Amino acid sequence: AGDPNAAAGGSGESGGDRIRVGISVYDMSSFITAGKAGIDAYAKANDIEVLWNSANLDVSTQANQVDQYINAGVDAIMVVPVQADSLAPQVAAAKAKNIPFLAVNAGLDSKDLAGTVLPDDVKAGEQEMQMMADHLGGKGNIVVLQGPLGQSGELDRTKGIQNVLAKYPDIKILAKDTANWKRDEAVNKMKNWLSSFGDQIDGIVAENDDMGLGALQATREAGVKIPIVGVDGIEDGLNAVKSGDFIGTNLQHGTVELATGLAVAAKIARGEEVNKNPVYLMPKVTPENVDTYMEHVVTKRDEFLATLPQLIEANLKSGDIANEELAG
Amino acid sequence: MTTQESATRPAAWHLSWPWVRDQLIRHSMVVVMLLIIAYFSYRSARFGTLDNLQTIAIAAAPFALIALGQTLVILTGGIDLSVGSVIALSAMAAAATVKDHPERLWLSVLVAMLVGLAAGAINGFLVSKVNVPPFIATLGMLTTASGLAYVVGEGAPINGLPQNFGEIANNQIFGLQIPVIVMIVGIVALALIMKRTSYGMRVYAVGGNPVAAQIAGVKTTRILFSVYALSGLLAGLSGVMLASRVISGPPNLGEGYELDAIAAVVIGGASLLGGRGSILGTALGLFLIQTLNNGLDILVVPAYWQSVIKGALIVAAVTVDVWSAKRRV
Amino acid sequence: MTTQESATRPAAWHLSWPWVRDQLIRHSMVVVMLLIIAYFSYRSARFGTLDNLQTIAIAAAPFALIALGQTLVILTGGIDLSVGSVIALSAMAAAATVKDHPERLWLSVLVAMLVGLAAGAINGFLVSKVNVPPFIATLGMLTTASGLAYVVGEGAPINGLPQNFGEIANNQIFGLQIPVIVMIVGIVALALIMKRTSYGMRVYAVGGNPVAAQIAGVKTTRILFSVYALSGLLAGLSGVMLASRVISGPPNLGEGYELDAIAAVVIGGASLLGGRGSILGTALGLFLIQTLNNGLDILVVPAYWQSVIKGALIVAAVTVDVWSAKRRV
Amino acid sequence: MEDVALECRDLAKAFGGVPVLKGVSLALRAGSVTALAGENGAGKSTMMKIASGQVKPDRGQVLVGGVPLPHGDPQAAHRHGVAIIPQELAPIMDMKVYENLFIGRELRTRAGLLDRRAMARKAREILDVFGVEIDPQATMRRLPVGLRQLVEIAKSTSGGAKVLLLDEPSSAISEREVERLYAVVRKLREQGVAMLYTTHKMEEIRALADRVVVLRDGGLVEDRPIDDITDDEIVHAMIGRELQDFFPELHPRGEEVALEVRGLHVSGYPSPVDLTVRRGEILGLAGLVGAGRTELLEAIFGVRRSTEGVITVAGKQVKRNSPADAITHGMALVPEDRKGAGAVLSMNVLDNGSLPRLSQFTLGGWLRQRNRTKKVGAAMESVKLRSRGLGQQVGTLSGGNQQKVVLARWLTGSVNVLLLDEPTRGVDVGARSEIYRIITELAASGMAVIMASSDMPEILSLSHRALVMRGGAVAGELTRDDLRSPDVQDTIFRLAAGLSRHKGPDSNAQPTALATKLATKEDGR
Ligand SMILES: Nc1ncnc2c1ncn2[C@@H]1O[C@H](COP(=O)(O)OP(=O)(O)OP(=O)(O)O)[C@@H](O)[C@H]1O
Ligand SMILES: Nc1ncnc2c1ncn2[C@@H]1O[C@H](COP(=O)(O)OP(=O)(O)OP(=O)(O)O)[C@@H](O)[C@H]1O
Ligand SMILES: O[C@@H]1[C@@H](O)[C@H](O)OC[C@H]1O
Ligand SMILES: [Mg+2]
Ligand SMILES: [Mg+2]
Repeated sequence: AGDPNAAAGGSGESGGDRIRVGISVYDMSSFITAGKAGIDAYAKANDIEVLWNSANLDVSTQANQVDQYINAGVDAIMVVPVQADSLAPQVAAAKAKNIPFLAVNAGLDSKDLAGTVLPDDVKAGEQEMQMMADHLGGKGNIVVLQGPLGQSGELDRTKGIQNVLAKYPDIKILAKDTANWKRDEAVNKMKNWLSSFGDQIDGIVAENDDMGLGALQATREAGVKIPIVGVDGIEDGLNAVKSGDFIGTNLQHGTVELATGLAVAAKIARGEEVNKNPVYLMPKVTPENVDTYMEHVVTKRDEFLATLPQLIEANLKSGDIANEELAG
Repeated sequence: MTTQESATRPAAWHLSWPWVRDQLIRHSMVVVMLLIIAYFSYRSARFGTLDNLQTIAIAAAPFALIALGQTLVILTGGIDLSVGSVIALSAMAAAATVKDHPERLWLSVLVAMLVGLAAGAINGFLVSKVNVPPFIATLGMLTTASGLAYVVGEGAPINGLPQNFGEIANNQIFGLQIPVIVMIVGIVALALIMKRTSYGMRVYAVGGNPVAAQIAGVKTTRILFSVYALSGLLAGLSGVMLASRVISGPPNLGEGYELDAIAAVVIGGASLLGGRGSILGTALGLFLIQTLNNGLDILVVPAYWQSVIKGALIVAAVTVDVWSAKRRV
Repeated sequence: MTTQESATRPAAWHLSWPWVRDQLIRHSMVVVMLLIIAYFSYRSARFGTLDNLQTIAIAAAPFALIALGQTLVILTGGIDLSVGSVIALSAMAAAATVKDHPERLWLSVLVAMLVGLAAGAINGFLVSKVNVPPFIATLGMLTTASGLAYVVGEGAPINGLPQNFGEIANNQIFGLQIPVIVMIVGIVALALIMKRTSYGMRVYAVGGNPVAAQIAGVKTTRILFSVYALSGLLAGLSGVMLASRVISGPPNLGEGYELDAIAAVVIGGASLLGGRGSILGTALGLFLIQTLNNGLDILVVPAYWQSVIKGALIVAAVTVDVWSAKRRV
Repeated sequence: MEDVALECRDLAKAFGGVPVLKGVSLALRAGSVTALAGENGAGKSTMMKIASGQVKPDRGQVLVGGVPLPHGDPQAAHRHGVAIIPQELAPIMDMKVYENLFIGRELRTRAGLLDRRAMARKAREILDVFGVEIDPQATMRRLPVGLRQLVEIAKSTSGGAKVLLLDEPSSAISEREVERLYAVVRKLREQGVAMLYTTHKMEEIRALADRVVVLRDGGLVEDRPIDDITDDEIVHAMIGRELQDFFPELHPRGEEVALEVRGLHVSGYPSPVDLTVRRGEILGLAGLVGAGRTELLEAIFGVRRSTEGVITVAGKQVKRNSPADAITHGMALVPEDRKGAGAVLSMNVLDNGSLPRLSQFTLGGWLRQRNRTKKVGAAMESVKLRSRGLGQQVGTLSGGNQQKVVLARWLTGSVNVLLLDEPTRGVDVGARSEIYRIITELAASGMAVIMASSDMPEILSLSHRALVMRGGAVAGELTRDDLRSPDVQDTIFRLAAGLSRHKGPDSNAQPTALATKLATKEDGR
């Protein structure tokens, strides 16, 4: 912890002076925690001082944290919003003080944003639904476990799922409801649906891995095997893909996504040339490619983090910010 | 609530209307429960199955443990807001332990219970010795333990746990999952303790009138300490069961569970002023809440409508109970 | 807590040690506050600035409103758990209104307050007329209102609000944002009402001894009803301020705020049994919590360590207060 | 002496800097009863609380059998055999009678589990000593105050204590039960128990004590064997002056009807009640514990539900079940249970004093501080309240002084009908004679007074007329002349117990006046 008011000094190797970036994230989820590691790695390599606060899923706390960053006169503000379509007054206030303001991971409806680094959640929803549809041969009954109602991840992934379903009239949704990204909620909800629908359920589409893993436990308790698909590619999710418990998932690597967000923020603050709105397209994870991702996410994480700053520079040039392999 | 009062009862089992009416009024909460069950059974053939009963039971178990501890705390006139985050902290501790010692499962259970006990003991110390109001002491613990749960996982859930961690919650004995057995044993044991031992009687006394208990030589400080310690211990147990069931250590596990636990106790007829309530009442309150959760899911009612209905039904059930309590006197 | 007691005081302002010690003990909570402020000021030059004071004030305002209502409720021996979700519901209602009538801002404020009032009135009715325990009545409302907040937005936040909606919370008068002014006015007005009017005295009496109050001619039912209605109304106001500040209608707004509000009241010296507490005490408790939130953010303490520190400090502050209360008698 | 069971040495205690005990020393011998007398607020209860470990003394020591007790440790005191019947009863409301009796010394089966049946059985035996029918299985909350007190007495006297501290044990029970209490105390004395017995009733001191100790202003001013001291000397030691005219002269009642109750059906009682009280009249209500006097007063005032009937004050009908309306019409109630129903203990004297007539002290809802300070101050002055000022919390006043607050708070405005329920319960002789004076003066000024009391002399000397109640109904009426007749006590008892009606005129001398009254249903039912 340091005093954000302390004079910013020293100059970095890569382009310009030391800068300070204020970051407010919606909560300390596993996604965000993974992202923090990436951010720290990138910041260290690029002479950036990071001020980091979490809003505990409360928009107004997030507004307060932004206010504090504006007061402190940081060089850029990066927010992983609690909620899309909020914080307009705070974005405007930052703009009035010429502080670039970026939304990362989840959108903010504002014209005044200096940049965004967002996943294509609609695409993620489409991908996972497509995987399931292919697996089911275009026919069957599914249930959908949604994220917290109203969060952009939930809204967009649900939309993606619907987009694909429109092409498959023979796939029917028996039930869809939120389990708030949580395993323990998902296990009970799924258990109850299994009570309700018995063996009619042919597939489980979970909007993230944690809920898919909860559903997996429910199917085990009920002594049935139902194909499951998820999003995120967390350790347990990758393992489930590997063991065949999941038919697949979609990698949203927080380490890469958030570090890219910081990179874009820093470049804008330093007046460097950069694509201000790159999009993170989640790679599909299937039993075939799961081992590579397993290395980046779990087994060889430290090596991966060491090369991350370079990877991000390369990705920003190539435009594929979800890429995980350094060329050559 | 109704279960603990047994007053005068006609000797024979007349089925005369006044007698029936009297029974209905006396056991109004049970009547409400039966109506709800009847409705769900009518709407879905699956509701009444044995499988579904198991489903309700396994979902209820972690709540049951904390609701039992909470009952004792509330009987003393206190409250334990910290159980939700003590669940998180002990789950994280258990997960961390099992990651390091996958072969010694019992160690993770032990660690979780010790962590819970420690948290409960701190609450108990603050309340009974330092005289911090229970609301504040346990609110402080809620906040602190939830922070510590993240500290244990360095801000993230503990994933990649060995699969055998699941055995704690998912193995079966006599066809019942272990948490369900623990819940049943817990309810029976505590019901007996509260009814049949002097410890139980003293807990009631301390809640009913601490001065009177003190004058009568009851070691009120010890009793107070013990109920918080027990509540923590049970939360620890609940935490490891929950974590084992999903083979993961999420630092936000148990968030908000305290409200459901307290609700079960109060729906079960306990007074937050202390001295009034019962284990069986709590079990009934718990069952009411869990049955609602289950039945509404089975009918695929959207989550937010579930909230609306659940809130209204809880108030309605207690209203009927309050109304019938008036009739009874 | 200290503020409401004023008993005997030496006539002259001696600066003798016993007198100073006595003052320190008497106002221990203030002393704790000053120590915390001193620490933050020492660690960060930013902390003590006027800008930051405004930041604290604007963050405190929505909590202040619900903590004020909560103070009255707690004084009567009740509790209002529903304020958090009443905030959400009224924010959603305000957002829906402003979307349809962007030119009539006042209408959205009115709707939010009416929604809050309605929720509060239902709580009040249940508690005062139907005799449902406050914990259950307002827990039911918590659950119901939070569900309804999603119903209003059909499961999603209300998007695309007109920018002028932000004026309610972000415009300034005399250099102060409107919520800050509302907070100051609210604190002063309620402090006066509780100290200087017959209504305030009746609230204290109902909380201190409802039977005695009734025998003294106090219409206890009405008083009880009124405090819940007021609490709801203030939650409604708080909801529209919060929504306007971020120009958004999030259905989970205010989640968990009730615990912070209740904590402020209890840290401020109120007893959950009723009859004891004060508006100024609550203001102090609120300021303590908000200063901690702000200072720890400024020092960029990781979120989970913030929880640990906050929990521990709240307990410590109240411990000092309990200890000094003993010294005082 | 070697048989000293409990000794207090130089006990001193101050609350908020105000000394309450100033170095009191006292020794209780085994097998003796020491009466502890003193005005309200003299420090009697404080001393007992110190001896039983509930309050820490600032100075001094308590020794039991020569062993010093740790300060402020009730469990230690209990272990050493010190039991207390506190002045403010401490029943555990939601527990059963037998549970109350056995808490802390539960009976267990050989398996170590509670033996509830044995406890219930023993409880019945213990309670039988007092000759009252109390169901050991009844919940304490459902018993009237008097019966609760009996249970408390039974609890402390049956536990095998070596030292028993009784703080006004007879305050809530009627004479029949008091006799039983005496018997128990005497038996315990024979068994070698040392007792300290606080009471404001002179006849109790005479009946029981071997020795009298008097406290005044926190100091011990008298300590003598009972046979060496006269009643007047005790009173003088207590209040520092002579007491004349304990019962003041009754002024004649007026003619105008102040309160009229017709066909009032009190919820829970089968028969309706009629009564009339005229201006200036004091109507006594006598009866045994549970006769329904309290319920009648509460129903008239509107705090207890009545289902039917008409209540008029000065010719104007009062809304039933509305205490606020009753107050508007000039009714005032001083309830039996001052702690539970009378005062708001967490509020100060000034606020308690203003509560019943708040609108009188406000202008548009705002309190007029000076005005209410003056009026409440004067009212408290008129009953000679002993406090540290109007700012003192009522909960920290002595019992008797709390009672004065509960009475005096009505006196800031005009009262037409004053309903008094056990108005001098726990009040010292000095204050009691003041309250009697106040009551008669209030009556003389035109107020109608109904006074329920279990204190026989109070009924006999203070009422113009008395009703005897039984089972919630009026069982008989006594005129002033009846009240003066020598065998009136017996008459009242017979009426209250339901004996005289069936036995007819031959059962007693002096039946005729009564019989006529009972037949004419002018006032009774
Ligand atoms: N907790 C307290 N705080 C402040 N003052 C107190 C407290 N307890 C007692 N006092 C004061 O101490 C004095 C003695 O009180 P105590 O109750 O011992 O009197 P008492 O002799 O028992 O009177 P009574 O006959 O009315 O019962 C009173 O003036 C009372 O106001
Ligand atoms: N022996 C008893 N057992 C059970 N209940 C009793 C007994 N005696 C009285 N009661 C109940 O107590 C209630 C009235 O008691 P209460 O003491 O208030 O009457 P009271 O006439 O005001 O007598 P007092 O003023 O002498 O206490 C009635 O409901 C009556 O049924
Ligand atoms: O995939 C989700 C991510 O997008 C969100 O930010 O946090 C929860 C995750 O499961
Ligand atoms: Mg006393
Ligand atoms: Mg009575």
